[in-house]
Amino acid sequence: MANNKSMSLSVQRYRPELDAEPWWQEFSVPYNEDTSVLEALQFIKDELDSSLSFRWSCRMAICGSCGFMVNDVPRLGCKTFLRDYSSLRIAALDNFPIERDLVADIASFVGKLEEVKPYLFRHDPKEMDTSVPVEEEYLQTPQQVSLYKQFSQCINCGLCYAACPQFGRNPEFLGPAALTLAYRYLRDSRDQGEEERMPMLNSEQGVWSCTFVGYCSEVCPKHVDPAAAINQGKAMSALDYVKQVLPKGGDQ
Amino acid sequence: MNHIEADVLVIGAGGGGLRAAIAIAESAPDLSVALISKVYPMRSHTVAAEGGAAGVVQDHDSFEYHFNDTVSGADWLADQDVVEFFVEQCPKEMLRLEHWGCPWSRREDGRINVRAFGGMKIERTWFAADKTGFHILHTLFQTSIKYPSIKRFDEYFCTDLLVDEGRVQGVLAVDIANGTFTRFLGRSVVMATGGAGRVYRFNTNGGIVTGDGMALAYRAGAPLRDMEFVQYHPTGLPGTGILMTEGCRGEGGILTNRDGYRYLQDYELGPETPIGQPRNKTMELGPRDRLSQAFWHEEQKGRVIETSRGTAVNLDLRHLGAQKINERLPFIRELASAYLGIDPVKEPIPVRPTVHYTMGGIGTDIRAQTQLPGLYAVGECASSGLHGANRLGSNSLAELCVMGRVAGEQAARHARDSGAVDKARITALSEAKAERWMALRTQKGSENPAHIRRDLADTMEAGVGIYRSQEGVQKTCDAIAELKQRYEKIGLNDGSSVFNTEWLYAIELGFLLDIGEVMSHSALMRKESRGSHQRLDEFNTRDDVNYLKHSLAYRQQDTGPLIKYQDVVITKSAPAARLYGEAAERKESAQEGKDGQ
Amino acid sequence: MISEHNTNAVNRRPYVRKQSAGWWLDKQYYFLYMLREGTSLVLAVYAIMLATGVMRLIQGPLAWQGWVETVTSSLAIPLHLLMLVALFYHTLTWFRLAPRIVVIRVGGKALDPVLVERGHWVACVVTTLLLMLLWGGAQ
Amino acid sequence: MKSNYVRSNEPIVWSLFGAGGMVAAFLLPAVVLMLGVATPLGWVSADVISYHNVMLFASSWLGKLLLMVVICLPLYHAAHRIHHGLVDLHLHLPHTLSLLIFYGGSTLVTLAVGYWLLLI
Ligand SMILES: Cc1cc2nc3c(=O)[nH]c(=O)nc-3n(C[C@H](O)[C@H](O)[C@H](O)COP(=O)(O)OP(=O)(O)OC[C@H]3O[C@@H](n4cnc5c(N)ncnc54)[C@H](O)[C@@H]3O)c2cc1C
Ligand code: SF4
Ligand code: F3S
Ligand code: FES
Repeated sequence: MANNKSMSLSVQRYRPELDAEPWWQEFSVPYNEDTSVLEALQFIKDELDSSLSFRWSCRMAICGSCGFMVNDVPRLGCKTFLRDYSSLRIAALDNFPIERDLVADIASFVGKLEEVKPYLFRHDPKEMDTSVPVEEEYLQTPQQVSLYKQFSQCINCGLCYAACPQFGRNPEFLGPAALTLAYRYLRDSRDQGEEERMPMLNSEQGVWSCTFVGYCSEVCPKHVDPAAAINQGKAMSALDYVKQVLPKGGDQ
Repeated sequence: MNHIEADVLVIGAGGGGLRAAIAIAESAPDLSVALISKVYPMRSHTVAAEGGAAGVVQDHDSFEYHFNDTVSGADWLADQDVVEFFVEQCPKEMLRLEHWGCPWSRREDGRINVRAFGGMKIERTWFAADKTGFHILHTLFQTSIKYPSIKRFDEYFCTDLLVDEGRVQGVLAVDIANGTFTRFLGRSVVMATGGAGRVYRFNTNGGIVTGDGMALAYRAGAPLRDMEFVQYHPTGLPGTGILMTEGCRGEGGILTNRDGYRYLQDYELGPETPIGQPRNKTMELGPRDRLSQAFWHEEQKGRVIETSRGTAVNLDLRHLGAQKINERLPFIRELASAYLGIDPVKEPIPVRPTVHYTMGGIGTDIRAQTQLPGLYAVGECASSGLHGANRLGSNSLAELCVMGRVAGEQAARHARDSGAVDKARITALSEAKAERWMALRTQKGSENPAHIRRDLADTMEAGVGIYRSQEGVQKTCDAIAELKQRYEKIGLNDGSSVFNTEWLYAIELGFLLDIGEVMSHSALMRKESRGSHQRLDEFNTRDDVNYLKHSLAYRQQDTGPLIKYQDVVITKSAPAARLYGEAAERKESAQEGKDGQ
Repeated sequence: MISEHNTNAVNRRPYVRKQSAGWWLDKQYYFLYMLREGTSLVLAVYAIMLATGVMRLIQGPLAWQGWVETVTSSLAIPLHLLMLVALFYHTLTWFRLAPRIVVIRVGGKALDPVLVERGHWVACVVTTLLLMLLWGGAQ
Repeated sequence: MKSNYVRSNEPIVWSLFGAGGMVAAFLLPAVVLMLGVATPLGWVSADVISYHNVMLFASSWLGKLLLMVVICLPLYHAAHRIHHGLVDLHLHLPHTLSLLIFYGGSTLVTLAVGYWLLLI
């Protein structure tokens, strides 16, 4: 299709070796019905200013690389289209340090994902040793799958962290995606890792830092609804609190 | 320079690399693993795989069937010892993923569900809706976190293999965030860098799929095998190339041309099956090479649809109904509506063939070992001998796991058995190499690398596409030689250290040019038609006498690759005609009749 | 064990942005969140007013009468109307959130939160009407 | 990586907050409407809230309970949100002080109301 129209784009730049702080640069890019924000940025890089840096890969909204602030809203660049805007301001994801231009420093975010121990736990140590091949699957009905399925759709794009003012104020907060990941495993009928993960959920930087602003779910491109996961996690944590207070049952 | 020393280095944190790293951690917990990847693991392109992963589970299925499907799908260019090993390991690996938490789709009774896939006689494709690769990758990534011996180096871009005394002893990599070099020492290296689909213009691959590992190994002296075999997937979105999984057809989707006619019946894939009753290995469930070729012929006949994004045929899912589409193909629905504004529940999806998979790669044996001591390769960057001239859908994800484990275990063993490296020499080597790359970063020149990248993709599309000819391929070879000259004169503007993607893209472009060159030269030399390598000139049939062989491309100084050949391992299935649809069934019943006597 | 020895210069200098105290004015979504939280001020005032009522009650008929006159004065009407608006917003937002915290399952299938939200509204209207009827009929 | 997580005591106040939010959403609008609008406008007789009637109501256990619920739970709800809201607004009080003021205050009022009601 012909690129018959053009749009002006403001892109936030920050080159740590040259700039004291971020600044805005204007570009004019041609576009058509299909042009995504990512493609617009690629056009800038290929044709206008090759020094612009940003992350991308799959360009089909599944790898989670291309999160940017688009007109102050966290969005996936590859799933946001110029046709829906009249002008655009693109910046690195909010609430993260800016590494360079549109590249956010997400190391702390990935660290949080790792911290919630997102892997299956079994009480039986034999079952924890997966180097030995098994003959049978753990049975899990479609209904049991449905308990955690939505929460397993997270692509780790970090948009929810850019959306969450509690994370913005307090970087210690484990945040929407990591807590959702923890909750996803807690709801998986195959998992027995409650003891491992509840302490994180129960802590101040766990579910209790969330005030249900809810914007995380609003911007989530995969409809994971992290706000729901966290707040269901609060109910779980509250129950765990009661369990701790109550005298332990005899079978423990 | 940053100097890091580990026992095993794994380059690439996609499905293959992660599986290998876990295998090392499980089989040799005392060995340290450095897992190096130019992107965070969950960005690896395994994430985009949709349809599923193969593994025999049903009672009426058998390893033999899976073996036969794979070998004939490969047009007999597969190494049969590898295929045999592979099919037996698949279910074990799929179950292991299940025990690691992979959310496989289930039957009502809680057991694993499987779906039909192209070229497969029985349904054996394990799936997690239509985001199988996504779930497998995230499961592997998350599971890898539990092993303390695996240390990740995310966003480290590998630029060179460090070879000394004829064996690989480490790699050189850029810490992307800081823009400085790190020299990794390791007693063995597992290459798991994925495919090279970005050599072409229209492809289903992510931007990072630039053949880096293949080029690294090639430059270090390892041969690339079967590189002329590039898979076109029959159903990509026009314009973007985004994939509409084969699972669409596995679930019962049909392909129609401009006239609403199910044209596949004209290409030895028929007879037409009733709508909503797909039959394995028939019509829409034929193998990818055949389906893509059928499109090409339809296009020649002018029976395709003209869309504003190019020619296409229709992938019609409407008869599946909203409920089934939402349950089995939700991502397809999301993609079609986001990128084409089409809701597959109400309208057919226009699709066309797009480059999808590189069957070839760094040649390995059944132990994932390359010809370069100390170097192992797995996944799409490797040619394990499994896929031959055409890969069957869902065999690749399974391969990542099966061969990933093998590569990990073998690399661990090798690391134990091999002696210390000469640090001083390796350090000197890395410093020389780093200096060259640093010079590139500030190189001034007249050529825009982005334009060379585009021209390369165009010439590959033109000369080494679905159908090839001596003349066309030759043109592409010449064009690439010219592009390589232009590449010498590229100019870069950035010059800074931190997250300098212009520089990295330029390095990648060098890799792409090497790979494009190997692909086209390998294609030029294969004077027959087999699987995905189809020629229009006089070599339009399979030639088992001269070409039942793997091609091996070796790098030569200052000229194109040297192409040699290697025998295919044939153990129990002698080359025969590849039959699909009715023809296959006829042959099979004849076979059974014979066996019965 | 991985050993590491780094002599590279540090080129990175990630730019950290600090949240401003006025962040909630930046986006309508945040503003509405603050408004939702703000309704709690109204609730606090009202609860304290009711508590005062209980105190007045035990102080005898005169004290009680005084309290009643204050809260039902014509001046208090607009304040009460304002309170109603705030309460309505509270209810609206509360019913939107509640179904996502407590998921109701029927036969193993989760009910659509939108449906549950509507259910909340129906229940709310019914209790309100009931209360009003009881109150009105109590004489 | 952090490893020792301290259990938060939020579940207590969060439960009260939740209960209060429910009560406020379901019951308070009717109360405000009847007491603050319908009564002064004369839609319902002011006699309903005469000293005698209210005393009668408050002397039953059900009445006492209802009054406690309608007054105290929303108070905890509000306390919770204000406590967090101040942090949102970057108006940090020292944490313990904030807890004391808001949850402590609510508890004081609750105890007072309970005590008064017991006197009836
Ligand atoms: C859209 C799509 C759908 C598919 N669907 C299916 C399917 O349904 N079933 C099936 O069996 N197969 C499918 N495939 C094929 C299959 O997904 C891939 O072949 C497979 O995932 C490749 O995995 P990999 O581990 O080899 O590489 P990748 O997942 O591509 O990972 C490569 C890794 O290498 C790293 N890397 C690359 N270069 C460098 C470098 N220079 N330095 C450092 N690190 C580097 C990357 O960062 C990345 O981590 C599909 C492929 C595509 C594109
Ligand atoms: S929860 Fe949603 S927004 Fe957050 S990281 Fe996951 S996919 Fe992205
Ligand atoms: S935006 Fe933040 S406060 Fe909670 S609901 Fe989402 S995590
Ligand atoms: S590029 Fe992968 S999500 Fe946008």
